[in-house]
Amino acid sequence: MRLLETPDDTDFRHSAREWLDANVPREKRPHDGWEQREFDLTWQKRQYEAGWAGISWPTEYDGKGLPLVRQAIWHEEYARAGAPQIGAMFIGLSHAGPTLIVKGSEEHKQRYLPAILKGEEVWCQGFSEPGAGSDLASLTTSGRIEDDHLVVNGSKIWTTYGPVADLQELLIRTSSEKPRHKGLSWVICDLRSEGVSIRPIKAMSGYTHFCQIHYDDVRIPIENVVGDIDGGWSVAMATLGFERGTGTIGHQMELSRWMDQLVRMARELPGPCGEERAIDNGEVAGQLARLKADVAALQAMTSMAIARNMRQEVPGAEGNLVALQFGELVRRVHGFAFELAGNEAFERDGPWGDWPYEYLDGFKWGIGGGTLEIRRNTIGERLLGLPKGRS
Amino acid sequence: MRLLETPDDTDFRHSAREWLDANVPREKRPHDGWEQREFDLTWQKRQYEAGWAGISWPTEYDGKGLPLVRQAIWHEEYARAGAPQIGAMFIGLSHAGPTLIVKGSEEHKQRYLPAILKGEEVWCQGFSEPGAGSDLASLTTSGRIEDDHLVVNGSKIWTTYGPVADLQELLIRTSSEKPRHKGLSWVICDLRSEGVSIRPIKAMSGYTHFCQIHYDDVRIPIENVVGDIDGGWSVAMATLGFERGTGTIGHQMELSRWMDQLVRMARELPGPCGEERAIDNGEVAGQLARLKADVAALQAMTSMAIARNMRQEVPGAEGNLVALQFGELVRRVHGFAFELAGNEAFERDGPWGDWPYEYLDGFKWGIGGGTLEIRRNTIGERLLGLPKGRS
Amino acid sequence: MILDLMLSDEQELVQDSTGGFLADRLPLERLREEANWQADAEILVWDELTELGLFGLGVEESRGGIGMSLAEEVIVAQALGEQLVSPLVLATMVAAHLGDAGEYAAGRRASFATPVRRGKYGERIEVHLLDSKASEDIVLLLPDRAMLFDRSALADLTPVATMDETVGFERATLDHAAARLSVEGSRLFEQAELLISSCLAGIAQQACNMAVAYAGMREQFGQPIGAFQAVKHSCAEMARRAEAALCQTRLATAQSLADTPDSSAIACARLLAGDGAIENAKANIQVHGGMGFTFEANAHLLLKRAHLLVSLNGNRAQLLQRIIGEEE
Amino acid sequence: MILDLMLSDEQELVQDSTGGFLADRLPLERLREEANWQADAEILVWDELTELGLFGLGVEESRGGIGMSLAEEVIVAQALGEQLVSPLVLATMVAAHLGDAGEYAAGRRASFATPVRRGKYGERIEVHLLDSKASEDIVLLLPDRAMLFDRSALADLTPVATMDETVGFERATLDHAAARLSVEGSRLFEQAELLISSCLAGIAQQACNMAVAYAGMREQFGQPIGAFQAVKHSCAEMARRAEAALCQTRLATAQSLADTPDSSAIACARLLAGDGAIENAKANIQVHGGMGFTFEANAHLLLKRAHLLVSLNGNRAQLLQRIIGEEE
Repeated sequence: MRLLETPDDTDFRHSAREWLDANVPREKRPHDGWEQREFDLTWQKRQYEAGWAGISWPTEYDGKGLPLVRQAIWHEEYARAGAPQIGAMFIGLSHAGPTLIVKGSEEHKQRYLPAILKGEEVWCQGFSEPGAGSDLASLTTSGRIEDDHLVVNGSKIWTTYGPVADLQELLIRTSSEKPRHKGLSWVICDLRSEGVSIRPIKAMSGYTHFCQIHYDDVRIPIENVVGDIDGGWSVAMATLGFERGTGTIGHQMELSRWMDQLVRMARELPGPCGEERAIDNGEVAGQLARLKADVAALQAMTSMAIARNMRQEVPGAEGNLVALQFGELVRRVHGFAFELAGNEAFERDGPWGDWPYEYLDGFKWGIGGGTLEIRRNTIGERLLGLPKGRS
Repeated sequence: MRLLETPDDTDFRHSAREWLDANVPREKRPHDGWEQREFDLTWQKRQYEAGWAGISWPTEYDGKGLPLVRQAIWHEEYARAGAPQIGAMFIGLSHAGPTLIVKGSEEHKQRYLPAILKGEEVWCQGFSEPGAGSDLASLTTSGRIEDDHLVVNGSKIWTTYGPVADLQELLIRTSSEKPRHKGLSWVICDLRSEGVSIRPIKAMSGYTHFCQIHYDDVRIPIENVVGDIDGGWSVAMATLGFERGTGTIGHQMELSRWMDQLVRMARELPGPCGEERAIDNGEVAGQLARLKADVAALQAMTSMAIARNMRQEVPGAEGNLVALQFGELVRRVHGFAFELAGNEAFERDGPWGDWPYEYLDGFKWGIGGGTLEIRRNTIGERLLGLPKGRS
Repeated sequence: MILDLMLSDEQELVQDSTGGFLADRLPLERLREEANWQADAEILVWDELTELGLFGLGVEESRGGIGMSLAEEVIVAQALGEQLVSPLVLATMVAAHLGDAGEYAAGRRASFATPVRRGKYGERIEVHLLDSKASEDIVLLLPDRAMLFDRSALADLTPVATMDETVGFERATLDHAAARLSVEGSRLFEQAELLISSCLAGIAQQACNMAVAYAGMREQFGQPIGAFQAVKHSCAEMARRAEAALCQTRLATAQSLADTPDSSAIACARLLAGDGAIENAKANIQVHGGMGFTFEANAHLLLKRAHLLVSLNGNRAQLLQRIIGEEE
Repeated sequence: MILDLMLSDEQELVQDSTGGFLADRLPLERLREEANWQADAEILVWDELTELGLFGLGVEESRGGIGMSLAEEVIVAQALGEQLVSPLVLATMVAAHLGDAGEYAAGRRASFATPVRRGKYGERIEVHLLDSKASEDIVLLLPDRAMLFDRSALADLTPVATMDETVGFERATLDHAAARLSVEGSRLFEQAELLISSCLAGIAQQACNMAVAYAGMREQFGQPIGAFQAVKHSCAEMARRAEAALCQTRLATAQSLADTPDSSAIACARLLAGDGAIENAKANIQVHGGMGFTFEANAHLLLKRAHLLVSLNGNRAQLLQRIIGEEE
């Protein structure tokens, strides 16, 4: 329990702030499709060229090799500056990249990490399946070894940014004899391979970020396997650990910006019962305060996760606590706009801008990366040591 | 969806109101023990003598044989008049009595029903066991048939008013070969029998309403079995149906009185942030409104349960919806006193009177008659038809 | 006052006939097709809706209505909610109480206007219009006044895109002085509150039904997900919220029928039904997992419409004040 | 500002030594015996508590203290919460900042006075005293002023019975003018807020631990109840609430240490810790089933103490206002 930031760190913070203020794109980020990919990649490239990409990644792979504190400072300043969400870069920067750093071979790191930082390639995830949902151990997409290739057949679903991705972290069954979670492998799939077909799925927000992908005898070189063949479960757990821990720090910072905006609007808008300012209505003020406390807790819990990560290589199950706190809060914050502004907040591109979009899009946090129910199971069993049920 | 009350019913209402206003005991009801039993029995006797007991019970057994509407009117007026909770009479009037009416033999009804209405005997329940809790099908207290008696051995727990009861509705295992819930019998146990020993248990409120009862070769005449031997499950389900449905109507009416008192106090007390009246604080007003809406819903749901009961002899699983609504609400209502008055509401026998006692005592509604978890299971499986889990 | 909240035989007939018709001709699934949005599907079967007697159902026969009561309209409103029928139908039902019931029974249509912003209203109000493109009249309900406008009285008409894309939205300005009819008092406002509550109770019920059906069918970890307590208990809470919304709406309706309308009880119904609809719609999305998050499933439709109806004609803070009877 | 919310090696030492001592000498279970209520158990080991350096821990050495910081006091406060140690200990820790630390380190005791009623306070305040029978001094903390009184300054002293029977309660009247010491400003009030938050975070954690232990052991329907999702998920939410309370308290503490105290962040900690303690205490009772409802189990102790500490020195509505920075 102490201040971590040294005077040197604070200098770093000031440089970051200065650069961000001058360089954050002011144009609106497109809602989906190739335009959005281009926007995200261009912005990543600009960060890379100015030396702000991969702050805590190893220097051998074009990272900056700085301590996690600097990475965290960057995130804070990034959010403060109102920089756009990392979007299509998310899996590469927060998921696949960190996984390759701890579990990948030298060749994997050389080949893939710099391309992520430079904004050259978009990654997507490939864990969930139509039949399996949150039940990773029951995956059926199969990889049959033929010579020096895996031949993959099956289907993955809910692949965010899948329609615009180049590469995929694919979890497949390479052995059907071994127990459920012991026959899986984590493999890098080039989505431009023959036999890959992609069906975009429209989300409830009306935009298309994810898709279903079919694999029909897709040939993947055996050297694309990360970790051991049939050893994919532990690699996947590491991946999910990054997602649960600090992987979503950017989204959390963003939520806190939305929260601040909500309080600001409550000071500017007239109140629901004729008050001059909405915040003068006690009911509104009380709800805002409750939300603000929960957003504060989310940030504090993330700080704790960062502190834990500095002491361990692969994050543990504690990250699920952060995810659980985040999962429902994001909807509550965005949903409050309707209480504050009523029908006006309904309008897309109206005075409330992206609020209705963000509200609807926020439902993904209750579902993605394992539903909240699965997270509660994981906390109960892995963190608290409660017994598994017979079912 | 219509008004049920006829002009005749309204006349009945006025007579009830008049009698109650003149006769409701004004002295404070004792918190526990034999004093409390005496208080409850005396008050029941007074109602009986004036012709207000067993309003919808058959006339053959000293009831009034009136339609359920009249019973409901009586409950409304009873609550309106601030009459004391029926307390020690609860199991007799709302549980055992109704069960005997639909499942008991002619002899049972003759022997037991009038004594309940006259306030001569106190009943208690005997379903839960130390090892079984909410899992009725796993009861182990056994009844072995010897000649024309059952010889009972085992233990029951959480028996409300057990320390002061005369009779008990006892659910025991009379066959160990049959499947779990097919070997049970529902039997009337005289607690003055040899071999019965009672250990009172103090509740978190600091008072003693319930107990653990041990049975050591207790001999119960075979004619005390209600329904068939080994057919106790369906009798018990009927009993619980009464408890879930309109059985707790008195408690619900009482809750609504507490709610009204809360609103009244919010109009009288100064506000938490210096307002002249607490209700002028928007946060307080908002919370009160939410609570009031939920209390209103509880009453409406009870009205619906009464309407359903008029169309069926034994209540169905819908009563669990009422119980679920009631279970947490009662704590929220009583707990709100602390937000309104802070430490002052802490004082026992202070200006807030019985509020702290009621708050603590209210926790029983989350546990008694099957925990809220069990109720949710029952709603899911019996009302919505969802499958049972493998566990 | 002792009320029977179950339906009478006649009321059940209304429920079965309207419910059956809507499930058959305007089922929720129609909204998967964009061609059926913005009341287009409703307009195609408008003649049949008038034949069902929906418009003027609770209006006295002497005033050109069918001569039933608010109770039957509340029953119809629930069925409208269950199938997410356009607010155009509900608005026309309300208009039949305000204007000439005979005309609406003959096919005239009315749409809701609802204030865009919260707070106190002046003589000129900026409003949203819901599915108004094929209606002749506009109904505006304020807590103390109900008004009927010709469509031509609308100024500054502009279409807007909103969160619920299945309902057509426009912005416009309305001037009190331009009203064709204006009735003081809260009676019509409160009756409409009960109808909207009933619609929302219908959405709450539909969300519960949809979740239960999916949970009984979808398998995960080797059994239907409805067998898991997390899902089962979520469904049980959905059933409780739907029941609370239904019962309180019926109770407040029965009180109104007995000529003892209770403004606080009506506000309670509106709050419980609104919260029930939104919470159940969210829980339904959650039960559906990834599928619930797509535009391809029906779950999102319930959520969006629930928000729309909750925002109609007022706001939560006002509701809370009405419940405890502390209006400013 | 980047803060490390984990403990340093030194801080871990404080946690282990205090936590170990309390678990050994003042374990929660002691409250099963009435003889240990109302600080009687604490008074018996008071010498050892002073030897542990609790009183003056965060006070500069030049002022007679140990010279550690608020961080270490916050760590101690959590351990006090976990074992439901009498508020007498916390009050004496606070008094050491206000009065002469050396005296408290030598065995002098202080108790909290907390306003009986809500709202604005005048010069004469009716207060409750907590476990004050063996203390020489009384600490009264108001948002803008911290005061220390001699016990003899108390007027109208009357014992009262309260919901938490393990803590001795008295009513009394205090007059500002009778204060031995009076310090303007919010610093001490806010430090005490953090200590109380930490106590409450400790209760939230203890409730979670107790529920998990019981759920892993108690069997129903043929398996430990912790295997059922309803119980498991309840425990998971308890863990989340305990973590939220802990992290926010530590964060607000670290900000204060860095000389950038944030009044809103402190109020957030107090709200989260209070809600976390009460909600977890309720959930723990629920997990314990019938046993949780008895006086014989420990579950009820956590609930009662949580309510007591939540009510100490303020109220929820004020807290909410401080969070959004809209104080009246």
